[in-house]
Amino acid sequence: MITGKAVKNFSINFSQRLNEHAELLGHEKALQRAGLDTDKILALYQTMVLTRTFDSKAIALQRTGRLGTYASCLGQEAIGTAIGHMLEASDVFVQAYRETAALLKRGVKMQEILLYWGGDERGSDYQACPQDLPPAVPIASQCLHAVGIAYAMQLEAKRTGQEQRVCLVVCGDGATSKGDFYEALNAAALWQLPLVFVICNNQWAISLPRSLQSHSQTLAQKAIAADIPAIQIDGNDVLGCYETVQLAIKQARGGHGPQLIEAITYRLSDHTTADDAKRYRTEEELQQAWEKEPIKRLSQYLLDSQRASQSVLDNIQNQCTQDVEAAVDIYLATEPQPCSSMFEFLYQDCPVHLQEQLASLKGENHGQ
Amino acid sequence: MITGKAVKNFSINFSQRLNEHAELLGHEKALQRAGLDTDKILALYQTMVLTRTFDSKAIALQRTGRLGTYASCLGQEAIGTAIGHMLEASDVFVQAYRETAALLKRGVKMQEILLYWGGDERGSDYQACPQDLPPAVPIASQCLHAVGIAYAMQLEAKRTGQEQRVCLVVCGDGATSKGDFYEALNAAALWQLPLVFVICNNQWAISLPRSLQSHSQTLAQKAIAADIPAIQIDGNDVLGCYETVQLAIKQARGGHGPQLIEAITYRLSDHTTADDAKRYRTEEELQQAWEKEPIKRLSQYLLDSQRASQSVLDNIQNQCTQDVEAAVDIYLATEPQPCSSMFEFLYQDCPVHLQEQLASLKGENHGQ
Amino acid sequence: MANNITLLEAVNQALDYEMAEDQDVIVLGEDVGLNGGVFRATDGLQKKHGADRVIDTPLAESLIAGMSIGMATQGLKPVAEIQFMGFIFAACDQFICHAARMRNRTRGRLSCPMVLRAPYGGGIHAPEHHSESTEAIFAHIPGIRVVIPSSPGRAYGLLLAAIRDPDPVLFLEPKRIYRLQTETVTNNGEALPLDTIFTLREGDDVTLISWGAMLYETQKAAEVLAEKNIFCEVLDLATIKPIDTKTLLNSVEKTGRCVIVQEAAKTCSVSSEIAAILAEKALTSLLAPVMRVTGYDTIMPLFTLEHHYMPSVERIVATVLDVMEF
Amino acid sequence: MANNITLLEAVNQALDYEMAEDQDVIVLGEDVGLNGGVFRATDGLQKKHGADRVIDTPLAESLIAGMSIGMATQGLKPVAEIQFMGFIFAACDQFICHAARMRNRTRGRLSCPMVLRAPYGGGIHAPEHHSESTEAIFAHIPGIRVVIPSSPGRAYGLLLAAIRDPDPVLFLEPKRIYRLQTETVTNNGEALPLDTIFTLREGDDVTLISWGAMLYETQKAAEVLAEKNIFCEVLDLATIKPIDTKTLLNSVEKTGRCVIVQEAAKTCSVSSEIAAILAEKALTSLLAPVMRVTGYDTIMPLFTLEHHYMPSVERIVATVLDVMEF
Ligand SMILES: Cc1ncc(C[n+]2csc(CCOP(=O)(O)OP(=O)(O)O)c2C)c(N)n1
Ligand SMILES: Cc1ncc(C[n+]2csc(CCOP(=O)(O)OP(=O)(O)O)c2C)c(N)n1
Ligand SMILES: [Mg+2]
Ligand SMILES: [Mg+2]
Repeated sequence: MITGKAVKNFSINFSQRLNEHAELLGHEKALQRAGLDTDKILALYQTMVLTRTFDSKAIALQRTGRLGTYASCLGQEAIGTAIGHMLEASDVFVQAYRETAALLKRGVKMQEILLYWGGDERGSDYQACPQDLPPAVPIASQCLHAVGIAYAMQLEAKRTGQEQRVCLVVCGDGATSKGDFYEALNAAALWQLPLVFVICNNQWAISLPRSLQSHSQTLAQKAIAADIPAIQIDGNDVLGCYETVQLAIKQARGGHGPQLIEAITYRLSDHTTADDAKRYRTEEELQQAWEKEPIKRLSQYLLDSQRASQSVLDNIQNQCTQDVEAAVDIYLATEPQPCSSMFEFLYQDCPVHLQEQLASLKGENHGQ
Repeated sequence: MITGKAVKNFSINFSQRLNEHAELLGHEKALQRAGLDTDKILALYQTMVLTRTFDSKAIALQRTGRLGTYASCLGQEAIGTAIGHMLEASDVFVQAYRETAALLKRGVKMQEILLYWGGDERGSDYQACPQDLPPAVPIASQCLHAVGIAYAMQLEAKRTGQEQRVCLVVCGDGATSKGDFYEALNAAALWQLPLVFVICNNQWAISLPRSLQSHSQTLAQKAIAADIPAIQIDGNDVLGCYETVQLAIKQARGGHGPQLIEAITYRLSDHTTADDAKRYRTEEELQQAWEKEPIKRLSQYLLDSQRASQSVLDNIQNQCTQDVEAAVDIYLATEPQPCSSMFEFLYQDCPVHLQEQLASLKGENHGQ
Repeated sequence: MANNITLLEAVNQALDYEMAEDQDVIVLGEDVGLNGGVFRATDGLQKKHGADRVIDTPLAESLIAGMSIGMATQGLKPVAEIQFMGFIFAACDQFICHAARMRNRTRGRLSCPMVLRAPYGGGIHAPEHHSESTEAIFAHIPGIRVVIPSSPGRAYGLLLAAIRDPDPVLFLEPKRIYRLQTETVTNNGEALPLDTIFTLREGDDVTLISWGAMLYETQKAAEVLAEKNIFCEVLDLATIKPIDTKTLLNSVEKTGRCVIVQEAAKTCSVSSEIAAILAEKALTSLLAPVMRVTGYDTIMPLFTLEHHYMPSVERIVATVLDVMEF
Repeated sequence: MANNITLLEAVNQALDYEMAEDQDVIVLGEDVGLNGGVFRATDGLQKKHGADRVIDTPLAESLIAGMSIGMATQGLKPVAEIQFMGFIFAACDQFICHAARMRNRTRGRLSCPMVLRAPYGGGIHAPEHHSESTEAIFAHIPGIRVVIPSSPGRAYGLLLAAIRDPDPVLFLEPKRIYRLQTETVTNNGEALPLDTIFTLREGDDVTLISWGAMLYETQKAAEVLAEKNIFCEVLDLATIKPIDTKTLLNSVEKTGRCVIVQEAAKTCSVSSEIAAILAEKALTSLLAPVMRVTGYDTIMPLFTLEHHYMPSVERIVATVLDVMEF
């Protein structure tokens, strides 16, 4: 194209703390500054292990006909864990549908998550984080809800003078092709909202590889469209994720407007239990991805750095297994909802025509 | 945010050939290289003057009840003129609704444009450029049509080995906030389509100023989201517009993928004849904008550079006035369509239920 | 506090009243701020209630609906404007897939008390996409309410009710009659019910049911017919979803005849639902076929022909005469 | 060339046939390429016809519909897939505001010969938004056709017709019966008409009309009723827009009774239109109210309750018995 004088320059950086070989990059002090002492790191480890234990149990339940279609988060535990650990209870988390790690740390019960994938709306009636949004199935649509939530939070802080709450929203690499994603970025930047966007780039949108989703070299650069500060990180490096999410939330909370993080990870599982990834991706690619997965990486670091012994790690695993089993028992023992529930929650007050239809459902009259 | 190593850098440049003071920047040779000899420059001038003459006549017709709501392009003649002059007949032009200059150069008849704004579908039945799209009222929606057209053109060139046709699509600054705009950018880049996007940034979307449309410093940078080469230009500098559009089309035609141009101009009129811009913008801003308008600028350059005398310019104006009057006469003499036309073009073959409804319209039966 | 106002002014007044009453009410949309909306429905609100609460959004309908949902889950009560109903489609995904479902899918944990306002309908010589009437699409969707006022007083009372309703409401404003007539409306914050047909005229011979701007022609037709000694009962449907079936059935049981008048296209429309209700529940009362006077199943033509598209007084009268002679 | 295939295979075969026949046919959508679609409707097509003609699009429904329109104006015949009907809303603006209007708004200069395919309906234990039936929304829109097959043979013939039709067609595939039954279909490129009801069973007592997967329950109900000496005429509506009013009226004039069975919610639905047509044009033939057995006006519940939502054989039988006893 014709050239001219540069009016604006941009760049996208990549950051990492614990690399693929479980080597710590930079200085230990950085960890301390971020509050990542051994206890904290073990807590992160625990969340990741719990997530994976739950995840494999969920798949087992699906395979044996006791759960519906389920979207595994195998390999993606790190970024969700970092998010879950950094958000305050009063903040709002807006998920897509693969954010099990974050949900667990938010206090969502495992039996709730199972109910949801088991085809029961009560699974979205979160007891512990009543303001968090339920899964958003229409891809990227949740990004706009996050804008509204962050707007409400900003207004509230202005009115009350209380500390700024923040909203954090997650979407996938596929979601970055949807209009809603960009509309959200643009509006969030315009109003400088307390909102953190996290793109969980797991390299696949069902069968579509990242390379066919967008020509852009990074997904982080999509934030440049709206002039939102953005960074690309290793999403399987839970320590780096924790630091970056921490900083982003701090910026958003401090009135510096929205932030965007592209977390590079990998979907080690099929898209869902209804999918067969063998149709479209090579075994070789999958094996390479396993080399970079977050839990092995962190356990190796914990052992190498002598922050924890194998038996500590084993204990964590055992406790997680027990917790998952207990939740599964509760799930399996849950009575189904009465079928009248499909009328009960539609409107606050059930209109007359629905009362009639409900009567018909109960067999009180035919047709409707 | 946390820092790291830069993985990618971007910049947005601004370019201009004839500045606000009608001074030529750079070397005369650049004009020659672009094919901008005196005849060509006068041709550009003629298109701009015709456009403005037509535009003010259209407003007069609206004010006297002989036209419906009309969207003026006052002040925006340069970029449309450049587009109209650069596209080949076999290329496809995809307009928004304010591209009168480009349409006229494409061969769309003035009476067609008047019919359209006069509430008659025949105004979109362009005789001269049968592949060009009609006005797209839903903002930004046309960007996606352009993707499909460019895809078809790319496929055609692959199949036939003939020279690549290109598509050029225009949208406004307001349109850059809509999801469709970004979905189009992303797809066009992915498939490296022969497609040029031109954002006609006239600083306003009805009452919303550019500053409240997006936080981003330029609109051109929105192309970075998709890794599309982008530039910002002075959209009131018809010579610079011509050069830039020429280059962008050349790139697209040559297989180098989509290009984006942000043309900075100003809407000197109300949004449409149904709008009153005095409610939301200052007289001062408007006056400043008048200083930069494209026709005065080019006429001054033509006179200063002695490429043309005042009488040559006056002749152009006189001829344009005559042409506009002739077209208006044709428009005003056009008989309205029969009301059966609303059935005739809905489907290729009129289904039975519509035949019945048509009969009812003709009073052959009541109700329907 | 009582004043003689247009339907448009009634909308403005209801918004103003409720914004003053309830801090959580937020108005948002394109050009709703300084410009006061392209029809001036939000005129003066930004000045009075602040730019934080009367938000000029970027040009993005999915954003407008989607951010309203987020706000609503935080306890705000967004009243969002879609500039013309023809541009509502980009907001459909958010409104239908999320607003309508938030309460149900969380078993009542979250809800979505939002209003989506849009001027709708033809007859003002507007460009393409500025004259649509697609209320039927939304009436089909479970979880939302659809409300259409037909007079200044009902616009005032129904809009207040819509804002206060704990669930999402689509509030469609018949722009053709925005400024057609004035009425004395008391600005007292009194809402009207969201499930009630308004009987505008009583009569024994035939029930005419309509909503929005078409009630203008429908009432005129009733006057013409009265001169011919045919006495129409004229009903204003007002709440398109849910439909007040009881009042409808009572009227048709009395008159034995029903003509439905709507501006929208005929197939799978609100008029279809009304006729179906009658075919199901009033068959034995019916003395004549249920006739529908509607827009044609064609695209609303550009404005030189739009008056041919929309039901006229003549078409209504002729249809009623047919029905009476059946 | 005749083979025993499922509805899903019939869709695949029709696509394959027409792609081989006509270079201008292009298939596009999410995961339609290498993966062959999430249901395998496009299995093998990319390998056979090339990645230029079987396009894996980015995840963007507005793009899918919008670029199809652009392609169509250039003479291509795009057959675009929306992965599930629940995700069609983002494509609505393009499909309704442009595809449906391109011919009309240019007085025939440009046209839009595209097909939008989508699997629809419940009963497969899918997550939220994967079980919707919103055909009524599109049936309301002038300028498009809406087609729903209910057997392998009709899927094959109707899809061929849809692709060849010079105007936009929404082609909805009842995913619950994608693999339920097989039928012998000759892969001979023969299309079926896009304006005709198929009479699946003749009977004198009552007309049962349905479409898509619900014909399965409807036909079962007819069998149950036959044992009780009630003889149902079973009609497959097949083309939701336009409706073959003539066959419908002929049948109801004969039987005097009509029960409509649909999976979608009741209000402002296709069942409403059918009942309205009868209330308008068959009143004097009707011996009983026109009854509708439909999904409730609630949101399709998550799958543990979905079987309570969808009309069952029992509900259909009970309704017919009511109608017979009226
Ligand atoms: C709007 C919309 N279109 C299509 C789908 C079907 N679908 C479900 S998940 C998915 C891929 C999502 O990819 P990505 O955003 O990368 O998230 P991931 O599943 O990889 O976490 C698709 C196409 C959907 N849910 N929503
Ligand atoms: C989807 C949609 N929303 C709203 C409108 C109403 N509207 C018409 S023009 C306009 C502003 C457009 O601004 P811009 O894109 O900058 O184009 P300009 O009119 O300045 O040329 C709006 C909001 C519309 N036509 N389409
Ligand atoms: Mg992904
Ligand atoms: Mg503009």
